[in-house]
Amino acid sequence: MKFYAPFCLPFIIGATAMFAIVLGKWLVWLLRLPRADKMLILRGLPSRATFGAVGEVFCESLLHRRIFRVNPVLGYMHMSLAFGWFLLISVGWIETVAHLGFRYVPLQGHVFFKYFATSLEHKPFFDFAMDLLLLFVLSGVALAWGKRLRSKALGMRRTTKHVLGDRIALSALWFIFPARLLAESATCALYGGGGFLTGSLGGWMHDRIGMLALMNLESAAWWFYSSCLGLFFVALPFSRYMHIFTEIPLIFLRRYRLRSGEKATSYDRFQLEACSRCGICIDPCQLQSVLGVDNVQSVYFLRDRRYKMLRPEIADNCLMCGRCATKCPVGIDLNTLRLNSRNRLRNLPDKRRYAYLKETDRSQGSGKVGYFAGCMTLLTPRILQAMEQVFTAAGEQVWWADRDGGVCCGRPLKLSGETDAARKMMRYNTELFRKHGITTLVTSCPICLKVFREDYALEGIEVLHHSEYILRLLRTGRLRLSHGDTRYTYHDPCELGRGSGIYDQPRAVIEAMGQLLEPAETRENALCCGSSVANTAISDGQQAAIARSVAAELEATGAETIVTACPLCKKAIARGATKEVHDLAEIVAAHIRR
Amino acid sequence: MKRNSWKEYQKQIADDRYYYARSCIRQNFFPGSEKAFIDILQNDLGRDLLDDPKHSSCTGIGYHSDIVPLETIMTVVARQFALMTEAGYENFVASCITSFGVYTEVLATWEEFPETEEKTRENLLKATGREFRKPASLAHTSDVMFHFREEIARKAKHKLVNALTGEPLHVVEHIGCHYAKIFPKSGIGGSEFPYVLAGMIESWGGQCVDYPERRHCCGFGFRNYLVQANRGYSIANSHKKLESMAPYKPDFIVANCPGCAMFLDKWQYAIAEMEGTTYGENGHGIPVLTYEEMAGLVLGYDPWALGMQMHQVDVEPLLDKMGIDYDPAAKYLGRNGKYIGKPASAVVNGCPPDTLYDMRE
Amino acid sequence: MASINFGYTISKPRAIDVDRNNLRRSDEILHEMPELQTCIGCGSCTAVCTAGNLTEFNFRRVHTLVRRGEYQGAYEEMNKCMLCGKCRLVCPRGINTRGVVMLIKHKLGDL
Amino acid sequence: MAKYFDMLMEDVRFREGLNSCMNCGVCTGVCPAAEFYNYDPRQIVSIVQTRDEEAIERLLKGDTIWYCGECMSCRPRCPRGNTPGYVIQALRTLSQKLGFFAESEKGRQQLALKRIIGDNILRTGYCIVPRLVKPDLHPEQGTVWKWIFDHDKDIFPQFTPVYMRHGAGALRRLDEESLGEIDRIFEVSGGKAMFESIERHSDRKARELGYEEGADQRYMMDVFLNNSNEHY
Amino acid sequence: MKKVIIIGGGAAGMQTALRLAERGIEALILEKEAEAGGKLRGWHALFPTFTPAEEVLTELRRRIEEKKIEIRTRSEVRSLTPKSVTLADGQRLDCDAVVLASGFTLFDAAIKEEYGYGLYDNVFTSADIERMLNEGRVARADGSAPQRIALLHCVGSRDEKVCQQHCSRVCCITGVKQAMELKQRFPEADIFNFYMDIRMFGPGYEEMYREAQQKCNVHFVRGRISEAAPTLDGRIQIKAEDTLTGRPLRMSVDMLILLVGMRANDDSAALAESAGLQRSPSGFMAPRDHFLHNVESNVEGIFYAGTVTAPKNIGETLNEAIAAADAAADYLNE
Repeated sequence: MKFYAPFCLPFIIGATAMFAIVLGKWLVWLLRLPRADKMLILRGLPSRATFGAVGEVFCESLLHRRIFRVNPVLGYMHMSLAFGWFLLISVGWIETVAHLGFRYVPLQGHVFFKYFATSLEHKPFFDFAMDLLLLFVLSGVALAWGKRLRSKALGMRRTTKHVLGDRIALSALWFIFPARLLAESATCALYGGGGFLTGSLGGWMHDRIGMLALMNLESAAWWFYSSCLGLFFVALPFSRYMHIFTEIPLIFLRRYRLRSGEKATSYDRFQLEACSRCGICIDPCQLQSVLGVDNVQSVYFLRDRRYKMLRPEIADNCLMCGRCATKCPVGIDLNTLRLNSRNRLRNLPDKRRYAYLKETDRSQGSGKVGYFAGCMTLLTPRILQAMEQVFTAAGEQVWWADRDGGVCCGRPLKLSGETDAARKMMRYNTELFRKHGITTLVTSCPICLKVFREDYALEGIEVLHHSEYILRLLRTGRLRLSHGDTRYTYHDPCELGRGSGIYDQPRAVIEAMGQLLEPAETRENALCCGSSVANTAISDGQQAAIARSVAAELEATGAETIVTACPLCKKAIARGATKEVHDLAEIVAAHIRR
Repeated sequence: MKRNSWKEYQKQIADDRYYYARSCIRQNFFPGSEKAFIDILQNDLGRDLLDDPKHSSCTGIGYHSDIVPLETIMTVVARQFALMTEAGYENFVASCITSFGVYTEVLATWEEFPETEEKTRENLLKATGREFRKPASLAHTSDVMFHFREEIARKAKHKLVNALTGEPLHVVEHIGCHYAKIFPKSGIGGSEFPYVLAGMIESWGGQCVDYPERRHCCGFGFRNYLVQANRGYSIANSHKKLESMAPYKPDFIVANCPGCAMFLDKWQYAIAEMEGTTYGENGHGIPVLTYEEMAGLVLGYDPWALGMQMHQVDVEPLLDKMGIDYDPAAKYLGRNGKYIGKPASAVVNGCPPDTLYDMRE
Repeated sequence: MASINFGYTISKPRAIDVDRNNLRRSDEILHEMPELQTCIGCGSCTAVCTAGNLTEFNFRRVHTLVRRGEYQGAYEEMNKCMLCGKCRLVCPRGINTRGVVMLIKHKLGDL
Repeated sequence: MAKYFDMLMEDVRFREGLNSCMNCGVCTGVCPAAEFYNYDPRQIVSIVQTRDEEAIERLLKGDTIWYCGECMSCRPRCPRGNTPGYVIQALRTLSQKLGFFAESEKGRQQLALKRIIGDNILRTGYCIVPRLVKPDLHPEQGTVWKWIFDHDKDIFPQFTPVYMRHGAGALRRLDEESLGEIDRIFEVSGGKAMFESIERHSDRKARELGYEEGADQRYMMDVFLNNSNEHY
Repeated sequence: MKKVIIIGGGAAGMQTALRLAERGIEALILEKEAEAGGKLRGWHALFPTFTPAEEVLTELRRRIEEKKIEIRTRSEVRSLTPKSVTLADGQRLDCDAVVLASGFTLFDAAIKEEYGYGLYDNVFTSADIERMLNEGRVARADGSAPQRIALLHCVGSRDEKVCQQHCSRVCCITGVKQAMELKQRFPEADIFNFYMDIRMFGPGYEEMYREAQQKCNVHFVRGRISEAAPTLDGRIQIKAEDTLTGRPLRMSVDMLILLVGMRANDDSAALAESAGLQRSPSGFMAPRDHFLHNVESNVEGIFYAGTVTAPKNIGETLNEAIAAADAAADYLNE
């Protein structure tokens, strides 16, 4: 049996090109990985991580479990396309085997089996199964068409605006399966066979179309089908559909503990090209929902970066609140990629910078517990005062790191991309902490907290947010609070919640003093106050607009007092609120029982 | 120029019987000018002027270098007044602008803080046994020259006009800062548009040039010149003025302050040596005159008798322009026509003086 | 020219000479960040400045100089900023001060 | 306690020169020193009117107060009737009384001024005499001055009958009686005390700076000539 | 019918007369110029709304005509008492009360010699600019369009040297207004306002200031100009300190506009003496007190309206005129 016809050419060329390019890309990316990352892969390959990765590939790349969680209809759409196509290929392969046994069949033989198999005996089970799978895929295609036309029906307020390459690949993809249906049906019309879909449509065509026309139609249909496939394959490595293949190695590498960092590496390419531009990240973005800014969201950021057309104003315009990252079906580390893009735009190592940091120790007091107020707390002296009351009530001997002015923790600078310069501040503060011999470091600023935990080398020093510290005081009985009947609502600061995973401790402290009412979006879904230090692009008015929307949501709980656990959030939300806004520490200080 | 506001700043200038106080800088660098002033007043105008051998410096340079305390300079000033009183004069004229500023300031301070006058009288009496009366009028010598400008114009042998074209000469007038900036009412025309030199220039046929840095200080700045380490400041200020006036192509600069005249002359030399820049025509500098020299030329005095050979910037181009007869060969002669050699050549003089004025040729 | 050692040189003027300064970059900066022009010079930014507490860094002064076309040293000065963002919270005109720091550094980085 | 401020208030120039500054900058706008030094007369007035003793002490010990050229261009313009130049004079006088002048490079130059101008006044009755303007220390005086300097006895007598002699006229030698009077005036009115204070504190500082002989000729020439170029 | 003489036919005088007419009191306006209208005549547009001054003036005149209120022009007052006013020609007019609404005099910028007004062609005052705006042609002396303009605040205000220690209040907002008007006409021009303090005391003023900065890119330099001098090419070189940077600043400009302040009228001393009225140190008339009797003088039967007591804007002047008329009416009805 010969598995070749001229119409196969587009497919053969397309598939060859695609595999060559995809494999080539992977190879280059892998080779360019830093040595340490390569070691991680070598160590990970023979471990259980590999099995885990296989399972995850199945769950995510084929079944799209995470999208299901966000939006079932969207999940079904992606699953029907991905998993359906995968099944079509695998069942098709079994069908070939069932017909021909284990012998070499070229790729086009599998793909266009219906065309070449007209002389073979029909196997109704496969006819049925393949038609069922085709229907499954076509249902996904229909949904995709529907999503383009009416996105809201699928629960998405916004869909991605695509580039030209994407549009070509998308159009080709949309036509692949209808073309397959047409081509297989035409063959069925001429040679019989086919299941409930292709068989029935073939029979219908057979009855209505003349033989000659039908033969021409069949030839044209297969050409069209093959061309769609070929076009799609050629476009794939350059379009968003690269994610289909890229997500697979990404899952493996992630299981081998590869991570993006503040400096870009070729691992970032796996993440960049694993983005399917599904656009799920658009809706959670408050820049979009409140300000109507619609060209900076992660999907556009990744796209621009992938095609090397990233402009600083796009890279800068992100609150880095992490709301999109929690929703990303591919689990791309969006904040880190944003950060290392900024690093590439801005980081200029300069030995002379911050030379003035020597001899600037203005700390006061001594004790095993150190308190680092942080810049923003210094601007909100009530928090500082409250912490002092808490420390006094608990009888804690405190070393005040920066009450009379200190050096910034370095996170704002890092977030702006000047990572090397930020290291100087980090080193300075680390040395300061070490010099004063503290074992616990308490801060009331989540921005500082995150950088202390993630970027400082503070082995032997326990870093606590004041909410954790206060809860510990309560649990050990060193601090006793009075319980009242005030109703509070709590705003999760981005850097504390999504950033550092601290959700429960502040809530536990609040509940020790009054009733806690949760806003509509809370914990992982909590809104950002809008004044994030990570964003240097939006204006004051825009920050205020976000603050107003956040305050409105918090006030809608009916609480009398808005509580947060971040000096910046406090200041920001207070601008938009009609109710009182307090830091956790202030509430605690007011409830201390002596 | 449309400036008429000077008429609002008039002061009483005595018409005769002056007690003359010499200037440290003027007698050092422009001894001919002081001589010319006395000659013009006594000979041309027939006025009485006393050149008292007992008077001294007002110590103003020391005062403004801050090494002479206020109380001390007040007492020195009081001594001058005492000498005047003893000589039977009451119209004090100072040859120096710094001195003029000092006398004005001291009188104003005595007015404002009478206890300082008391103290000064006490000090003077203790130190010298002298007593004084305050002068009836205090003027700078340029005020006196301004006062007689029309009389001088009537006697003029030359005008401040280009003898060839008949066009008025373009003159930059530079007023010493302490003439009117400390007490605007003490200067003719006030501090913004002082008229003391402009009035002479206009009366004698010239035309004043108003350029952006007209009011800027010459840069003496006392300690800023007197200490070598600070002279970068001093030269920079003159440099700024010269740069600003050069586009107006002035025919000469005239100053009423001896220091300013000296610095604007000497700094042209230094700038030329340092940077190769000269500001006047044909690579020569801009001649800088004292108002006595200007008056002397107008009255037909010999330039070398006025001491104009003591300038670093050559005045001959100006003399030629004004059509003044002079003996080029006599410029650098010593007493009694004795040959004493010539100054070395300098960039600001355009070409070495040897080639021009060697009498042995 | 004679090589006389005077022992000093002509001092350079320190005044901001708007005629001599090239305002192109300053115009670009103001074009991108027109709100910077609304600065009323209150000095709140400098008063709270973390870097200004430790050094002579004066944000208000530096950006004012940049607006006048005095770019010399502005990049180095701005590099003293820690970008902590306190100034932004206190600015009565709501100027995006951190954005200003980054913009000035971006525009003047190659000087 | 406003120690320094009160001491400044004893100076009539300070009382006359300081009313209330509204920081308009008119003085700095015309100030020749502000043009060429890192100097701002407005800020000086602004600092002294705060009566911040520490800040005033920093001024008294620093270079800034010594930049002013005392041209008084600031005086006629001030809309509040201040005279920054007078304030400077008062600050300088106090700095010399207290010996603080020796703490700054520009302040230390007062020794040179005292020895050159001050001593010359007592010696000759004039601030400057031709023999003082030595061409090697005054290269900017030019070639003509050098010619004059070298031939002074041939040139000056053309314009004065009494060059370096007693009598009336320019560049005369002042009679001994007058010189004695001037000397006594300096004695009585604090001029000598000021000279002595400058000498004493300069000597102290010179030794501090490692001049073993104190404020000798070498030290004087160093303060006269050296410029750290950190003033702009 | 009682009769009140109003001295001054500007905005304050006309508004006072209108209010008195409403209260059934006869009003006679004495105006020393040939035409009523005061300083509103010749002004182009009013801040902060850019309302044409002509519009306000026309409406006031229309109402005056409607109420048939007599305005006697070319009538300079020599002296007054509460019951009579004597004109310069010696004529005595009797009345029951007097409202002094004689306004202010614009500071003569030539007195600030260092700015060279009247000497240098391209130095103008704010009043000149209003006139040019009215004529529809703002230009340099040689007719060319300016490329760089400087406006200087506080000329003849807050200045001991010219004996004007008070703040004239309206010059700041006038400077902002004119900067915007000039920017509109010369979009490519750089405009610099030199100020010491920006005093935006009225409604909408601060907003206008901000708009001038952000939208019109008007530069504001904190520093009073020290002096102006002509350059060879007919421009004006100015010197100031940029006090916010602590450095001297120089630039040459095509036009220097002096925002002249308000000063008390020259005849205020003589009038005050004739009636025994008290004046404030600034030379303006002093009201009986600043809170409860601020439209009354220390002499019973003499009232004040408008800028005769202190610099004010048009809105305040018109309001005060009503208050003065009411105070006078109440006094007469007592």
